[in-house]
Amino acid sequence: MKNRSKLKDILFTIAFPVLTWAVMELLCLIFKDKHVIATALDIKTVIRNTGITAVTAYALSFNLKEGRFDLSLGSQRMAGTIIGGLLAMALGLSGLWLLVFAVVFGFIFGILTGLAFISLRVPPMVLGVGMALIWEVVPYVISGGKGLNLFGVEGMGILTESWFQILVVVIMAVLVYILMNYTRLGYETKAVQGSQLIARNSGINIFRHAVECYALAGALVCIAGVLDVSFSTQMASGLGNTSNGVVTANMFAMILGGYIGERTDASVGILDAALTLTIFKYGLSLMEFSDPVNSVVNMLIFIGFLVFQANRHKAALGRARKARIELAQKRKAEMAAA
Amino acid sequence: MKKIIALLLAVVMVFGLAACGGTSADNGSGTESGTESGTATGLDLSVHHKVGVATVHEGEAWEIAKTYLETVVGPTFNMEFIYSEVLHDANGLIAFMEQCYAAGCDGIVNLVTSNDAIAQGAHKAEEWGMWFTTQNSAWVEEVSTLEHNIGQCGASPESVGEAYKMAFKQILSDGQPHSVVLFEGAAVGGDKGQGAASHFYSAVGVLEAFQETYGLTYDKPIADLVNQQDPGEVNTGNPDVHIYLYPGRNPGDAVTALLPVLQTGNYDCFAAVFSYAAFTNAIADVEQSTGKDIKVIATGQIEQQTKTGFESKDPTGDTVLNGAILNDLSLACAINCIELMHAYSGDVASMKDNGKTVLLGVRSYPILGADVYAKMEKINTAPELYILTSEDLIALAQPGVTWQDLEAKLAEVADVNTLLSSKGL
Amino acid sequence: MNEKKKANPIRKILESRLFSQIMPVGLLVILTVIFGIATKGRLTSAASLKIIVEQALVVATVSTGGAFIFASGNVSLSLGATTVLTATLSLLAYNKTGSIAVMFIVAIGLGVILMTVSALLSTALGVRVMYVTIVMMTLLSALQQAILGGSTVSLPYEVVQKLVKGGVMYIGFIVFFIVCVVLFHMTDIGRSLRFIGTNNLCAEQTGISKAKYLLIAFIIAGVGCGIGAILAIIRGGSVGTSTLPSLNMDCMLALVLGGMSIFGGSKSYVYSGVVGALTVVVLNQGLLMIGVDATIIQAIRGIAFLTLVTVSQVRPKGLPAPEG
Amino acid sequence: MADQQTILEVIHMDKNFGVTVALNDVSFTLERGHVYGLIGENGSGKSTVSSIIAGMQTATKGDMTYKGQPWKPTSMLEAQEHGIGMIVQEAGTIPNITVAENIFLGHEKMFKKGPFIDRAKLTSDAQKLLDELGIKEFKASDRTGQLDMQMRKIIEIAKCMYWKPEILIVDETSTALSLEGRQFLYKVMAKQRDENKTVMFISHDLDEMMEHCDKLTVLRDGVIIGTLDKSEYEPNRIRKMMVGRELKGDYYRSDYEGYSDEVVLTAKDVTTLNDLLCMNLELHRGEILGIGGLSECGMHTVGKALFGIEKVLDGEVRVKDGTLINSPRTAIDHRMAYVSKNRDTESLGLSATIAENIASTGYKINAFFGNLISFKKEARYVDKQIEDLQIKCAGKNYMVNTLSGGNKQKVVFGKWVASDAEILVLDCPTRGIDVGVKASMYKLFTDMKRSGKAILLISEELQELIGMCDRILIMKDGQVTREVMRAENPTESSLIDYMI
Repeated sequence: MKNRSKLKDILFTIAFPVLTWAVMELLCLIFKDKHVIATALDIKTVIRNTGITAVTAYALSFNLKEGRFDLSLGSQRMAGTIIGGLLAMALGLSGLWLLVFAVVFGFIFGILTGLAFISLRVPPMVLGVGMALIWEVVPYVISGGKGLNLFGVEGMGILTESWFQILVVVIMAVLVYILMNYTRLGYETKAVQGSQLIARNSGINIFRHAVECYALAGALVCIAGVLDVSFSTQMASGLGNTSNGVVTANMFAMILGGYIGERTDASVGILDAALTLTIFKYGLSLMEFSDPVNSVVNMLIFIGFLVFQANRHKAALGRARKARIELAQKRKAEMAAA
Repeated sequence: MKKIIALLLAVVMVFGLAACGGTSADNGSGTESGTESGTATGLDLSVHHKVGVATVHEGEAWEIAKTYLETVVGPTFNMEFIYSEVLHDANGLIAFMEQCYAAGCDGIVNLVTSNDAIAQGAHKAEEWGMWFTTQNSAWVEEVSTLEHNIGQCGASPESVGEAYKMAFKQILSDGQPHSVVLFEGAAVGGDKGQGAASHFYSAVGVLEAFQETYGLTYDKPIADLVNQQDPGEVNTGNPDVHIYLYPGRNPGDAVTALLPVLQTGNYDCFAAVFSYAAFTNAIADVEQSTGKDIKVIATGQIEQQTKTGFESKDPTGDTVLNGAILNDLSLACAINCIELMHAYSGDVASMKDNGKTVLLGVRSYPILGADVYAKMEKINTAPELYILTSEDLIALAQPGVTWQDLEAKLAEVADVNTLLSSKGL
Repeated sequence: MNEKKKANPIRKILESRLFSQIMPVGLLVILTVIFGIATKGRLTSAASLKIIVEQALVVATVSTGGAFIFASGNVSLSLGATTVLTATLSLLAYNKTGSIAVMFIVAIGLGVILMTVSALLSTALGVRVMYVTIVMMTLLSALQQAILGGSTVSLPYEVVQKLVKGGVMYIGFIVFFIVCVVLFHMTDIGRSLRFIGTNNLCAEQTGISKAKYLLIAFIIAGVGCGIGAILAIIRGGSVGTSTLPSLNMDCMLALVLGGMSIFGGSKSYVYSGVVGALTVVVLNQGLLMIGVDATIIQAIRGIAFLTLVTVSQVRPKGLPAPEG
Repeated sequence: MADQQTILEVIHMDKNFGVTVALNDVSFTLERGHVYGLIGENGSGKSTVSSIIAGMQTATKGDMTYKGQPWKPTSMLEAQEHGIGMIVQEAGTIPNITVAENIFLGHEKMFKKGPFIDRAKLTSDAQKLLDELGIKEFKASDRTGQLDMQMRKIIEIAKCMYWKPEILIVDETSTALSLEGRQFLYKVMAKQRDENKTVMFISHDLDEMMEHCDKLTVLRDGVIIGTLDKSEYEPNRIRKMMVGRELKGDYYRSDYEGYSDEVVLTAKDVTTLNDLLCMNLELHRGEILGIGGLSECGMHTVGKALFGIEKVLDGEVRVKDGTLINSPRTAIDHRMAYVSKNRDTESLGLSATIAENIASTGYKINAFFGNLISFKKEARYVDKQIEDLQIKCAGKNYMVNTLSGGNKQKVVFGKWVASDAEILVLDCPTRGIDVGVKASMYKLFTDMKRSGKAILLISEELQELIGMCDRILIMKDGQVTREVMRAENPTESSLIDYMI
């Protein structure tokens, strides 16, 4: 019995990307006479975009599920990636080190944001607005406004290798899975997601916990930054509190992932959702939807999903109500008879 | 108590930072107003001027231009520059100009390229009596008669178009059918003063090169093709020649959207009317996947990324960058500042053609090989290696030098070989 | 444990209503005076003050409308995108018809429609306001991009001049602001929204319908976006995909600096947006005038913002969250 | 040896919050094998002293010894690990984790295996504990969210008992428990005593305290007024010690005045999704109608259903003029009022001011020109209530969360009294309120009744029902099963019999 439901859960999880692929494949064949995934390059692209989406969604989820929406996450991504990249380049090190440095710097910016949070104790959104203003300036000043440009830099080749990107995404997914299920942090995270107040009263150090979440989010989001820059070769050092767009764009993956993950596990769900959405977007771009139109379609579906999620308990509720009314009618009849 | 300390700390921090950034606040007398028009007073380099520079650029090339302004133009003309954050539109320009006005600037170098930004900016400048000069390839007539609008310079549309046309004709000259993906940047509306004129004419140049080489029959005039807002394939009338146009300002978005297009294997040329760097990995991936070489021609500056492009090899063994159309930002900035100096000297008339502003064309340099670039890259690396040196600047800023003289000077430095030899390279 | 709190006097001051109302205004005045002195009066010259006010107008207008949403304890992230899309479409409407009246009607109508859609998604379909607004933010700017492509739309300069000369910016703002003050502080709308922000369960049980008042809040915010769009058009003369990219953030910044709690509720004031927007501009302008680099100013803005928020709030014992 | 019997000593303890003195030179000794009661009004310091012992806060001055050693705990965890466990008033459990995880919340270190947590051991240890305590209603691996509030409270007790505390501190726990839950708690306390350990029991409920405590210590304003042995217990004496002034033993109403025949509110065959099934009642003008029952009988849903908060699936609620009540708005428009059992979360805006809370019912009443609100009228509206109800506050513009429980409740009443409500649905209105305020509340109810208002009093305190109501409806399984008239002079035990 239990095994069967597990099998169902697995099928449910696999169904999302597979069905999406099937639908897009069909549409592409009908309208453009193309396959969604035809070459090794397609696979590579899908993997990379899935990775970026999934990592960013993980990073978002750490804080967001505990009620902290960190609006400075995008600036941490920018700062960590650019500074890590510049350092690796200055030291003449390879792409692997770039990743390591970026993660370390992301971690540091995350910790600093977290420390600012627990010491200032202003609402997370307010903190995010303020910190984003500050963090955006850091890479700008350090890079002299030039941002990061990896084009033609020796040793960065590894970053664009498919096997390397797959490895990064897989290792990261496994790490997050272990972290969330088998460690103190995971335990605490679930508890704080349930109720910060109770968790605190039970002796969980929510201050340390918050810093840990911020630090992890910072590190993760920089992995996304590196995956991104490895492909586009450059990351501009933008100012004006506009850096967070790249992060919020992955909200859909996080929420869809949370839904899929109810059957299995949140970390699996997010990866699954990221894959699903990536295939969907890739399919749309194959059908020559321009980027803004692609976004519009995605967001409309996102709204649809949010509406579904907010109302999916309604059917069950309706059934329960109906049953209750029937029970009441029966009882009334009994009483009238008595 | 803690609160008070925190407050004090904050104040100290704010002013401390302010002090760090604000070393130049108290030196120089600072002209309080910019209304010095009137009779020509001659070139007076003892007067300190504050000039606001409204930029749309960021990155290495812009930093090089900034260095030029700081180390050569500023000291030569006794100018102090205030730089904006990266601006995008008229709103940003106006806000920045307001700040400049309040900070005591008497001149604006505007790099925001859209007619309405230029018009709004020029009007504001007129209202406040600040001198206003612009970098844009399209002449904005509606504000050309304003007194304080003293001129425009920019990549001359013909030259940039010509450069692209020439570069492509050379590639297409092998008699084989070629196809191109063209990243048009802000070309849409460039001829009507909405996008960037240089992008528009670059795209036109490419389309003309193809048309003339293969005798293509586009189903619309070239200008209309370039002005289409949606990306897509152009109807070329030749089944072997494909042209895909992608308008958009964000290279990141463009890469995602163009990757599947390139991957069809139909295209063996790629042209970008501005930075191409974001596309390098995508193109390399496609080359690897299809085994076909893709020729890349892009607008560039004299900077590291262009150098690397000419020197690196792509997966098929060709150079990554096959041709660069160089626009020199430093030169354009110098021309803007020279125009300002004329205005400060009361010599506005010689910068205008019958009271109307003039568009001075800064020529683009088409560079079609690593060897040429190797020489060109030395430009802008030392004070005497800028296209316009300190002496040139002073000579051109003398009252009596007219816009025709400036135009002549620009023509003089327009040819790559002449330029290189004049610098001893 | 209900020991009577008799905290230290500073805490008492911070908790008092009057302080939280006056502090932001006082701060604005102090900043103006400090920078006035530091710039030897240049900042406080009439021309400069006019500039400051004009720079603050768009953010002030949009955040004044937004205050209604924030008061109810909801965070809206789509005010900026709504304003920009509205500006774009109303400009296109002008270009089609050549009528300023049409432009105005389209702007306000569209602002209201877009915000109403957001509100209904939340109240009728039960999606959390923050998520709705995040989606709307992305959706609306993608729509704008799809409509405009890489180009910009603009209003002819003579028309802009006419509108500026006619004082449309000031009139638009002042009328809207006065209406908002009345609605917020003198009718059941503001009071109900604040009460919903304090405790929406209690509000519901006191007969205050969350769905109804949230809809009203979004409609008012929509009018704010519409007027803000017109002001943005008049100020810039044109709208493109990169117009006012951080408007929503600026509004949040302004509201909080202006003394409003991001969680809404009792400590919500409709004038917060105006005070905050002015504060940001004065800080910017003042620093720029004393010669600080534009880049550094952004960091200072961030530090000053966080410091002010920290200093002016009662530091919670736990981590800040609606539950405490 | 007497010394071996002494487990904890508190010596000259002071605790100040700013200028407020919460504890003033408090000294006492706890011995093994006893249940100690600590009683006093809100703010008397009883929670303060117990929380200092349990490590939640530190004393300003004074010492403690525990098992002969100086005792200065820095956290609840430290105290717990040393054998002092406390069940807190409002701790709660987290719904999205398992029972086992809740039990070991904050102690996950114990199950560390390298960098990981051994979840299997965590669950089995928790199950062992549940077995020991004889809890069969749920398993350690169950998700907490599936359990009802009762069961969750029992998890908290289990959580505390895992540490086999030498001293068990129970702070106001019983108020949240039903009769069965209480029985479980008393059993745990008794077991503790039988094992020669100690219990410190804090509660408002005097009867409960007298029944289960071996000794009672009375605190008032941070000072120990006295300690009584079981033989010395006498309710009036204890009350007097608590409030420091003579209180009439019976502060309920003593009259037998009837009520009008006019029905103002009817509930006919009301069925809700979970709790009510064909519930009927009629409320009359000038009547105080009581509703009692075991806590899961559905009585708390009655209030919500009548007031239109809980959706009525079948049946109907109507007021005198026949209007169907289906939302709070219609209810209020027909001059109904509702005071929730969960005062702080449902009936008050804690971070809003007193004035804002009271004025929240009067936006329409205080309008003068269309929808414009007259500040003058509004101020009068608020001031009148603060004055009439004698709400003790520093000013009407102070936040409600600066008030004591009793005064908070007065604010809730204030907003409804101000709106001139005719029908008041009150769910446990005197819950967690100290004796003094309680008395004034009862007087208020009586006055309202006399002025012709109708009151529906839902209460878990049988004394209150017996003392105040004209009629008592006993509920079971979502239905009214019994009606008891005031004239019958019911006793507590008879009511309990009806309930079961």
